[in-house]
Amino acid sequence: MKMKILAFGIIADITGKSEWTIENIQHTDELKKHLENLFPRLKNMKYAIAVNLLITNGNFELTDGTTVALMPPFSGG
Amino acid sequence: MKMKILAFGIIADITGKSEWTIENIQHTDELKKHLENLFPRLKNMKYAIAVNLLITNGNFELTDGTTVALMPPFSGG
Amino acid sequence: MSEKKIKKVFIEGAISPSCIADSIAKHSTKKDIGAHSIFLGQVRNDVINDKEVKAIEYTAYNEMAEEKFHEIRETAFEKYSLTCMHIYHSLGRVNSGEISLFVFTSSKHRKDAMEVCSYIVNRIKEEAPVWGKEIFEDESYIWKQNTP
Amino acid sequence: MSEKKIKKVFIEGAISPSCIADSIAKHSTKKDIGAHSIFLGQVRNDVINDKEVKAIEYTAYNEMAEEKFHEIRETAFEKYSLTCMHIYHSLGRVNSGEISLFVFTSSKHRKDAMEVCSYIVNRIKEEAPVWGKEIFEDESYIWKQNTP
Repeated sequence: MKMKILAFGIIADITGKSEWTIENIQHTDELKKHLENLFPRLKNMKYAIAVNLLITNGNFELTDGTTVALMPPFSGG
Repeated sequence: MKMKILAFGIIADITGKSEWTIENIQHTDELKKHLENLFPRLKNMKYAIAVNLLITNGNFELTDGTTVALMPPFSGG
Repeated sequence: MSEKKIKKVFIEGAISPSCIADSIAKHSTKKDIGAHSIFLGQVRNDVINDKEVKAIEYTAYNEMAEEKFHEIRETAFEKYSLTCMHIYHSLGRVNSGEISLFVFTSSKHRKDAMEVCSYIVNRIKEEAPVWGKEIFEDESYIWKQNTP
Repeated sequence: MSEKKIKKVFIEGAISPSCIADSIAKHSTKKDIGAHSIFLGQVRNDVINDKEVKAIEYTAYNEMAEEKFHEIRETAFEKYSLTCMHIYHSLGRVNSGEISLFVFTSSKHRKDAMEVCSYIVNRIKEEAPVWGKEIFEDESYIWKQNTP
Protein backbone atom coordinates (compact mmCIF):
# COMPACT_ATOMS: atom_id res chain seq x y z
CA MET A 1 0.00 0.00 0.00
CA LYS A 2 1.60 3.19 -1.22
CA MET A 3 0.46 6.77 -0.98
CA LYS A 4 1.79 9.97 -2.47
CA ILE A 5 2.39 12.88 -0.10
CA LEU A 6 2.40 16.49 -1.34
CA ALA A 7 3.59 19.34 0.90
CA PHE A 8 2.93 23.02 0.24
CA GLY A 9 4.07 26.40 1.53
CA ILE A 10 5.81 26.45 4.88
CA ILE A 11 5.17 22.72 5.30
CA ALA A 12 7.41 21.93 2.32
CA ASP A 13 10.06 24.14 3.97
CA ILE A 14 9.82 22.09 7.17
CA THR A 15 9.80 18.68 5.51
CA GLY A 16 12.47 19.73 3.02
CA LYS A 17 10.56 18.18 0.11
CA SER A 18 7.32 18.78 -1.72
CA GLU A 19 6.51 15.28 -2.94
CA TRP A 20 7.35 11.78 -1.68
CA THR A 21 5.89 8.33 -1.17
CA ILE A 22 4.94 6.59 2.08
CA GLU A 23 3.78 3.06 2.79
CA ASN A 24 1.54 1.23 5.21
CA ILE A 25 -0.15 4.06 7.02
CA GLN A 26 -3.83 3.38 7.70
CA HIS A 27 -5.41 6.75 8.28
CA THR A 28 -4.74 10.49 8.44
CA ASP A 29 -4.30 10.62 12.24
CA GLU A 30 -1.55 8.01 11.97
CA LEU A 31 0.04 9.97 9.15
CA LYS A 32 0.04 13.15 11.23
CA LYS A 33 1.71 11.38 14.16
CA HIS A 34 4.28 9.85 11.81
CA LEU A 35 5.11 13.21 10.22
CA GLU A 36 5.23 15.06 13.55
CA ASN A 37 7.76 12.53 14.82
CA LEU A 38 9.94 13.11 11.78
CA PHE A 39 9.41 16.89 11.73
CA PRO A 40 8.64 18.14 15.26
CA ARG A 41 7.96 21.71 14.03
CA LEU A 42 4.74 20.40 12.45
CA LYS A 43 3.28 19.92 15.96
CA ASN A 44 2.69 23.65 16.31
CA MET A 45 1.53 24.17 12.75
CA LYS A 46 -2.00 24.69 11.58
CA TYR A 47 -2.56 22.71 8.40
CA ALA A 48 -5.32 20.96 6.49
CA ILE A 49 -5.09 17.52 4.92
CA ALA A 50 -6.63 16.82 1.53
CA VAL A 51 -7.10 13.24 0.32
CA ASN A 52 -7.55 12.94 -3.44
CA LEU A 53 -8.27 16.68 -3.74
CA LEU A 54 -10.89 16.77 -0.97
CA ILE A 55 -10.19 18.41 2.38
CA THR A 56 -10.73 15.95 5.23
CA ASN A 57 -12.56 16.58 8.47
CA GLY A 58 -11.47 14.38 11.37
CA ASN A 59 -9.72 11.05 10.87
CA PHE A 60 -9.83 9.63 7.34
CA GLU A 61 -8.93 6.14 6.12
CA LEU A 62 -6.14 5.93 3.54
CA THR A 63 -6.09 3.39 0.71
CA ASP A 64 -3.54 2.33 -1.87
CA GLY A 65 -2.77 4.95 -4.51
CA THR A 66 -4.28 7.93 -2.73
CA THR A 67 -2.68 11.34 -2.86
CA VAL A 68 -2.45 13.17 0.46
CA ALA A 69 -1.75 16.90 0.49
CA LEU A 70 -0.48 18.82 3.53
CA MET A 71 -1.72 22.40 3.23
CA PRO A 72 -0.97 25.35 5.53
CA PRO A 73 -3.50 28.24 5.54
CA PHE A 74 -4.05 29.63 2.04
CA SER A 75 -2.68 33.02 1.10
CA GLY A 76 -3.52 33.56 -2.55
CA GLY A 77 -4.95 36.62 -4.25
CA MET B 1 -35.96 90.80 -11.06
CA LYS B 2 -34.64 88.28 -13.60
CA MET B 3 -33.93 84.58 -13.27
CA LYS B 4 -32.32 82.07 -15.57
CA ILE B 5 -34.23 78.84 -16.24
CA LEU B 6 -32.45 75.66 -17.34
CA ALA B 7 -34.39 72.63 -18.58
CA PHE B 8 -32.96 69.12 -18.94
CA GLY B 9 -33.91 65.78 -20.48
CA ILE B 10 -37.56 65.29 -21.36
CA ILE B 11 -38.44 68.69 -19.82
CA ALA B 12 -36.36 70.49 -22.44
CA ASP B 13 -38.24 68.45 -25.07
CA ILE B 14 -41.56 69.66 -23.64
CA THR B 15 -40.58 73.31 -23.24
CA GLY B 16 -38.77 73.31 -26.58
CA LYS B 17 -35.77 75.12 -25.12
CA SER B 18 -33.04 74.40 -22.61
CA GLU B 19 -32.25 77.91 -21.35
CA TRP B 20 -34.28 81.11 -21.05
CA THR B 21 -34.96 84.06 -18.77
CA ILE B 22 -38.07 84.82 -16.74
CA GLU B 23 -39.03 87.87 -14.69
CA ASN B 24 -41.03 88.73 -11.59
CA ILE B 25 -41.81 85.30 -10.19
CA GLN B 26 -41.54 85.17 -6.41
CA HIS B 27 -41.07 81.52 -5.51
CA THR B 28 -40.78 78.02 -6.96
CA ASP B 29 -44.47 77.12 -6.51
CA GLU B 30 -45.43 80.17 -8.60
CA LEU B 31 -42.85 79.17 -11.19
CA LYS B 32 -44.28 75.65 -11.42
CA LYS B 33 -47.82 77.00 -11.92
CA HIS B 34 -46.54 79.43 -14.55
CA LEU B 35 -44.70 76.71 -16.47
CA GLU B 36 -47.56 74.21 -16.22
CA ASN B 37 -49.90 76.81 -17.75
CA LEU B 38 -47.52 77.31 -20.63
CA PHE B 39 -46.68 73.58 -21.02
CA PRO B 40 -49.59 71.46 -19.72
CA ARG B 41 -47.63 68.18 -20.17
CA LEU B 42 -45.48 69.23 -17.21
CA LYS B 43 -48.45 68.67 -14.90
CA ASN B 44 -48.02 64.91 -15.09
CA MET B 45 -44.22 64.99 -14.95
CA LYS B 46 -42.05 64.16 -11.99
CA TYR B 47 -39.22 66.66 -11.77
CA ALA B 48 -36.96 68.28 -9.20
CA ILE B 49 -36.14 71.98 -9.03
CA ALA B 50 -32.63 73.15 -8.21
CA VAL B 51 -31.97 76.76 -7.23
CA ASN B 52 -28.34 77.80 -7.61
CA LEU B 53 -27.23 74.15 -7.85
CA LEU B 54 -29.12 73.00 -4.75
CA ILE B 55 -32.20 70.81 -4.99
CA THR B 56 -35.15 72.45 -3.25
CA ASN B 57 -37.63 70.81 -0.90
CA GLY B 58 -41.04 72.48 -0.75
CA ASN B 59 -41.60 76.07 -1.78
CA PHE B 60 -38.49 78.21 -2.20
CA GLU B 61 -38.16 81.98 -2.56
CA LEU B 62 -36.53 83.25 -5.74
CA THR B 63 -34.29 86.30 -5.89
CA ASP B 64 -32.76 88.35 -8.68
CA GLY B 65 -30.01 86.57 -10.60
CA THR B 66 -30.77 83.04 -9.43
CA THR B 67 -30.49 80.06 -11.75
CA VAL B 68 -33.38 77.61 -11.59
CA ALA B 69 -32.97 74.14 -13.08
CA LEU B 70 -35.87 71.84 -14.00
CA MET B 71 -34.64 68.27 -13.70
CA PRO B 72 -36.51 65.04 -14.52
CA PRO B 73 -35.34 61.81 -12.78
CA PHE B 74 -31.65 61.19 -13.39
CA SER B 75 -30.53 58.35 -15.67
CA GLY B 76 -26.76 58.53 -15.84
CA GLY B 77 -24.22 55.73 -15.56
CA MET C 1 -18.13 78.63 -6.53
CA SER C 2 -15.71 77.65 -3.81
CA GLU C 3 -12.04 77.29 -4.57
CA LYS C 4 -11.80 73.56 -4.00
CA LYS C 5 -10.14 71.70 -6.82
CA ILE C 6 -12.68 69.77 -8.86
CA LYS C 7 -11.40 66.77 -10.80
CA LYS C 8 -12.62 66.38 -14.34
CA VAL C 9 -15.18 63.57 -14.60
CA PHE C 10 -16.91 64.04 -17.94
CA ILE C 11 -15.32 62.87 -21.13
CA GLU C 12 -16.74 63.17 -24.63
CA GLY C 13 -18.01 59.85 -26.05
CA ALA C 14 -17.24 56.30 -24.92
CA ILE C 15 -14.55 55.35 -22.39
CA SER C 16 -12.02 53.12 -24.16
CA PRO C 17 -10.51 49.93 -22.69
CA SER C 18 -7.06 51.41 -23.28
CA CYS C 19 -7.94 54.42 -21.12
CA ILE C 20 -8.90 51.96 -18.37
CA ALA C 21 -5.61 50.07 -18.85
CA ASP C 22 -3.65 53.34 -18.58
CA SER C 23 -5.46 54.18 -15.35
CA ILE C 24 -4.61 50.76 -13.89
CA ALA C 25 -0.97 50.94 -15.02
CA LYS C 26 -0.48 54.33 -13.32
CA HIS C 27 -1.18 52.72 -9.95
CA SER C 28 1.79 50.34 -10.08
CA THR C 29 3.92 53.03 -8.41
CA LYS C 30 1.50 53.19 -5.44
CA LYS C 31 2.87 50.15 -3.69
CA ASP C 32 0.75 50.47 -0.56
CA ILE C 33 -2.31 49.53 -2.61
CA GLY C 34 -3.40 45.90 -2.24
CA ALA C 35 -6.81 45.97 -3.91
CA HIS C 36 -8.49 47.77 -6.77
CA SER C 37 -12.21 47.66 -7.48
CA ILE C 38 -13.55 48.79 -10.84
CA PHE C 39 -17.09 49.32 -12.02
CA LEU C 40 -17.88 49.77 -15.70
CA GLY C 41 -21.28 50.74 -17.04
CA GLN C 42 -21.84 49.45 -20.58
CA VAL C 43 -24.64 50.56 -22.91
CA ARG C 44 -27.13 47.71 -23.49
CA ASN C 45 -29.01 47.10 -26.73
CA ASP C 46 -32.36 46.77 -24.94
CA VAL C 47 -35.39 46.18 -27.12
CA ILE C 48 -38.19 48.64 -26.32
CA ASN C 49 -41.47 48.45 -28.26
CA ASP C 50 -39.76 46.19 -30.83
CA LYS C 51 -36.93 48.65 -31.49
CA GLU C 52 -33.33 48.03 -30.52
CA VAL C 53 -31.30 50.65 -28.65
CA LYS C 54 -28.29 51.57 -30.79
CA ALA C 55 -26.75 54.22 -28.55
CA ILE C 56 -27.31 56.40 -25.53
CA GLU C 57 -26.73 60.13 -25.75
CA TYR C 58 -25.82 61.62 -22.39
CA THR C 59 -26.38 65.19 -21.31
CA ALA C 60 -25.72 66.64 -17.87
CA TYR C 61 -26.19 69.72 -15.78
CA ASN C 62 -22.41 70.00 -15.83
CA GLU C 63 -21.90 72.56 -13.13
CA MET C 64 -24.12 70.76 -10.63
CA ALA C 65 -22.78 67.34 -11.61
CA GLU C 66 -19.17 68.35 -11.04
CA GLU C 67 -20.16 69.63 -7.58
CA LYS C 68 -21.98 66.38 -6.87
CA PHE C 69 -19.07 64.19 -8.02
CA HIS C 70 -16.79 66.26 -5.80
CA GLU C 71 -19.09 65.79 -2.82
CA ILE C 72 -19.37 62.02 -3.43
CA ARG C 73 -15.58 61.90 -3.65
CA GLU C 74 -15.05 63.78 -0.36
CA THR C 75 -17.61 61.67 1.49
CA ALA C 76 -16.09 58.45 0.14
CA PHE C 77 -12.66 59.43 1.47
CA GLU C 78 -14.19 60.28 4.86
CA LYS C 79 -16.25 57.09 5.19
CA TYR C 80 -13.79 54.51 3.84
CA SER C 81 -10.11 53.73 4.09
CA LEU C 82 -9.25 54.66 0.54
CA THR C 83 -5.96 55.34 -1.25
CA CYS C 84 -7.20 56.50 -4.66
CA MET C 85 -10.42 57.03 -6.51
CA HIS C 86 -11.31 58.02 -10.07
CA ILE C 87 -14.67 58.61 -11.72
CA TYR C 88 -15.20 59.05 -15.45
CA HIS C 89 -18.60 59.51 -17.09
CA SER C 90 -19.35 59.90 -20.79
CA LEU C 91 -21.21 62.81 -22.32
CA GLY C 92 -22.61 62.72 -25.84
CA ARG C 93 -23.18 59.57 -27.86
CA VAL C 94 -22.05 56.12 -26.66
CA ASN C 95 -22.95 53.12 -28.83
CA SER C 96 -24.32 49.88 -27.38
CA GLY C 97 -21.46 47.65 -26.24
CA GLU C 98 -19.36 50.70 -25.31
CA ILE C 99 -18.54 51.93 -21.82
CA SER C 100 -20.07 55.11 -20.37
CA LEU C 101 -19.13 54.95 -16.68
CA PHE C 102 -15.80 54.03 -15.07
CA VAL C 103 -15.42 54.07 -11.29
CA PHE C 104 -12.04 53.00 -9.92
CA THR C 105 -11.24 52.69 -6.20
CA SER C 106 -8.02 51.50 -4.56
CA SER C 107 -7.29 50.58 -0.95
CA LYS C 108 -4.87 48.62 1.14
CA HIS C 109 -7.40 45.81 1.63
CA ARG C 110 -10.13 44.35 -0.57
CA LYS C 111 -13.13 45.04 1.67
CA ASP C 112 -12.69 48.82 1.55
CA ALA C 113 -12.02 48.96 -2.19
CA MET C 114 -15.12 46.90 -3.04
CA GLU C 115 -17.52 48.55 -0.59
CA VAL C 116 -16.61 52.09 -1.55
CA CYS C 117 -16.86 51.31 -5.26
CA SER C 118 -20.41 50.07 -4.82
CA TYR C 119 -21.24 53.10 -2.62
CA ILE C 120 -19.98 55.52 -5.28
CA VAL C 121 -21.77 53.82 -8.18
CA ASN C 122 -25.07 53.85 -6.30
CA ARG C 123 -24.71 57.53 -5.41
CA ILE C 124 -23.86 58.46 -9.01
CA LYS C 125 -26.91 56.62 -10.34
CA GLU C 126 -29.18 58.29 -7.79
CA GLU C 127 -27.73 61.76 -7.44
CA ALA C 128 -25.75 62.84 -10.49
CA PRO C 129 -27.79 65.18 -12.75
CA VAL C 130 -27.15 63.22 -15.93
CA TRP C 131 -29.74 62.11 -18.47
CA GLY C 132 -29.52 59.35 -21.04
CA LYS C 133 -31.49 59.37 -24.25
CA GLU C 134 -31.87 55.87 -25.72
CA ILE C 135 -31.59 56.16 -29.47
CA PHE C 136 -33.02 53.51 -31.80
CA GLU C 137 -31.94 52.40 -35.27
CA ASP C 138 -34.29 54.91 -36.94
CA GLU C 139 -32.89 57.73 -34.74
CA SER C 140 -36.13 57.99 -32.75
CA TYR C 141 -35.52 57.97 -28.99
CA ILE C 142 -36.91 57.64 -25.50
CA TRP C 143 -35.50 59.06 -22.27
CA LYS C 144 -33.80 56.36 -20.23
CA GLN C 145 -35.07 55.39 -16.78
CA ASN C 146 -32.62 53.90 -14.31
CA THR C 147 -33.56 50.75 -12.43
CA PRO C 148 -33.29 51.41 -8.68
CA MET D 1 -11.29 13.63 -12.97
CA SER D 2 -14.68 14.36 -14.40
CA GLU D 3 -15.01 15.51 -17.98
CA LYS D 4 -16.24 18.99 -17.25
CA LYS D 5 -14.34 21.70 -19.08
CA ILE D 6 -12.05 23.58 -16.74
CA LYS D 7 -11.08 27.12 -17.74
CA LYS D 8 -7.46 28.07 -17.33
CA VAL D 9 -7.01 30.40 -14.34
CA PHE D 10 -3.30 30.41 -13.59
CA ILE D 11 -0.91 32.52 -15.57
CA GLU D 12 2.84 32.78 -15.11
CA GLY D 13 3.97 36.05 -13.51
CA ALA D 14 2.09 39.34 -13.17
CA ILE D 15 -1.21 40.15 -14.92
CA SER D 16 -0.62 43.11 -17.23
CA PRO D 17 -2.98 46.09 -17.61
CA SER D 18 -3.11 45.40 -21.35
CA CYS D 19 -4.38 41.87 -20.68
CA ILE D 20 -7.15 43.45 -18.59
CA ALA D 21 -7.94 45.93 -21.38
CA ASP D 22 -8.16 43.07 -23.91
CA SER D 23 -10.57 41.24 -21.63
CA ILE D 24 -12.78 44.33 -21.32
CA ALA D 25 -12.68 45.04 -25.07
CA LYS D 26 -13.83 41.50 -25.90
CA HIS D 27 -17.11 42.18 -24.09
CA SER D 28 -18.22 45.00 -26.40
CA THR D 29 -19.91 42.40 -28.63
CA LYS D 30 -22.04 41.19 -25.68
CA LYS D 31 -24.58 43.94 -25.88
CA ASP D 32 -26.92 42.58 -23.22
CA ILE D 33 -24.30 43.40 -20.59
CA GLY D 34 -24.98 46.62 -18.67
CA ALA D 35 -22.46 46.34 -15.84
CA HIS D 36 -18.97 44.96 -15.32
CA SER D 37 -17.30 44.59 -11.94
CA ILE D 38 -13.56 44.02 -11.72
CA PHE D 39 -11.39 43.16 -8.76
CA LEU D 40 -7.60 43.43 -8.97
CA GLY D 41 -5.23 42.21 -6.29
CA GLN D 42 -1.96 44.14 -6.29
CA VAL D 43 1.21 43.14 -4.43
CA ARG D 44 1.96 45.56 -1.57
CA ASN D 45 5.43 46.56 -0.40
CA ASP D 46 4.60 45.91 3.26
CA VAL D 47 7.39 46.46 5.74
CA ILE D 48 7.83 43.43 8.04
CA ASN D 49 10.54 43.49 10.73
CA ASP D 50 12.10 46.53 9.01
CA LYS D 51 12.37 44.79 5.64
CA GLU D 52 10.35 45.79 2.61
CA VAL D 53 8.49 43.20 0.52
CA LYS D 54 9.86 43.30 -3.04
CA ALA D 55 7.75 40.52 -4.55
CA ILE D 56 5.43 37.66 -3.80
CA GLU D 57 6.13 34.22 -5.22
CA TYR D 58 2.94 32.21 -5.63
CA THR D 59 2.69 28.44 -5.65
CA ALA D 60 -0.49 26.39 -5.81
CA TYR D 61 -1.82 22.88 -5.57
CA ASN D 62 -2.76 23.28 -9.22
CA GLU D 63 -5.02 20.30 -9.65
CA MET D 64 -7.08 21.08 -6.57
CA ALA D 65 -7.11 24.83 -7.29
CA GLU D 66 -8.47 24.34 -10.81
CA GLU D 67 -11.25 22.18 -9.35
CA LYS D 68 -11.98 24.83 -6.72
CA PHE D 69 -12.06 27.66 -9.27
CA HIS D 70 -14.43 25.58 -11.37
CA GLU D 71 -16.71 24.96 -8.40
CA ILE D 72 -16.71 28.67 -7.44
CA ARG D 73 -17.56 29.49 -11.05
CA GLU D 74 -20.48 27.04 -11.19
CA THR D 75 -21.89 28.22 -7.87
CA ALA D 76 -21.60 31.87 -8.89
CA PHE D 77 -23.62 31.22 -12.05
CA GLU D 78 -26.26 29.38 -10.00
CA LYS D 79 -26.56 32.01 -7.27
CA TYR D 80 -26.40 35.22 -9.33
CA SER D 81 -27.78 36.54 -12.58
CA LEU D 82 -24.49 36.59 -14.41
CA THR D 83 -23.59 36.90 -18.10
CA CYS D 84 -19.82 36.35 -17.98
CA MET D 85 -17.09 35.68 -15.51
CA HIS D 86 -13.32 35.38 -15.71
CA ILE D 87 -10.73 34.61 -13.05
CA TYR D 88 -6.98 34.92 -13.50
CA HIS D 89 -4.42 34.28 -10.78
CA SER D 90 -0.66 34.59 -11.02
CA LEU D 91 1.82 31.83 -10.26
CA GLY D 92 5.53 32.47 -9.74
CA ARG D 93 7.05 35.84 -8.97
CA VAL D 94 5.00 39.06 -8.99
CA ASN D 95 6.79 42.28 -7.97
CA SER D 96 5.24 44.83 -5.62
CA GLY D 97 2.98 47.20 -7.56
CA GLU D 98 2.06 44.43 -10.01
CA ILE D 99 -1.25 42.60 -10.24
CA SER D 100 -1.66 38.98 -9.17
CA LEU D 101 -5.45 38.45 -9.16
CA PHE D 102 -8.03 39.55 -11.73
CA VAL D 103 -11.72 38.74 -11.22
CA PHE D 104 -14.12 40.04 -13.87
CA THR D 105 -17.91 39.64 -13.67
CA SER D 106 -20.56 40.97 -16.07
CA SER D 107 -24.33 41.18 -15.72
CA LYS D 108 -27.31 43.00 -17.09
CA HIS D 109 -27.57 45.16 -13.94
CA ARG D 110 -24.99 46.59 -11.56
CA LYS D 111 -26.14 44.92 -8.35
CA ASP D 112 -25.52 41.38 -9.63
CA ALA D 113 -22.14 42.19 -11.16
CA MET D 114 -20.83 43.83 -7.98
CA GLU D 115 -22.20 41.30 -5.50
CA VAL D 116 -20.94 38.26 -7.38
CA CYS D 117 -17.49 39.80 -7.83
CA SER D 118 -17.15 40.28 -4.10
CA TYR D 119 -18.49 36.75 -3.49
CA ILE D 120 -15.91 35.23 -5.83
CA VAL D 121 -12.96 37.21 -4.44
CA ASN D 122 -13.83 36.20 -0.87
CA ARG D 123 -14.13 32.53 -1.83
CA ILE D 124 -10.80 32.59 -3.68
CA LYS D 125 -9.02 34.13 -0.69
CA GLU D 126 -10.53 31.57 1.69
CA GLU D 127 -10.65 28.40 -0.37
CA ALA D 128 -8.12 28.40 -3.21
CA PRO D 129 -5.04 26.31 -2.35
CA VAL D 130 -2.53 29.00 -3.25
CA TRP D 131 0.38 30.19 -1.14
CA GLY D 132 2.28 33.45 -1.32
CA LYS D 133 5.87 33.81 -0.20
CA GLU D 134 6.76 37.44 0.58
CA ILE D 135 10.30 38.03 -0.62
CA PHE D 136 12.43 40.85 0.79
CA GLU D 137 15.24 42.86 -0.78
CA ASP D 138 17.88 40.44 0.52
CA GLU D 139 15.89 37.48 -0.96
CA SER D 140 14.95 36.25 2.52
CA TYR D 141 11.22 35.52 2.81
CA ILE D 142 8.24 34.81 5.00
CA TRP D 143 5.03 32.99 4.10
CA LYS D 144 2.18 35.40 3.59
CA GLN D 145 -0.90 35.37 5.80
CA ASN D 146 -4.18 36.65 4.39
CA THR D 147 -6.23 39.08 6.44
CA PRO D 148 -9.76 37.67 6.92
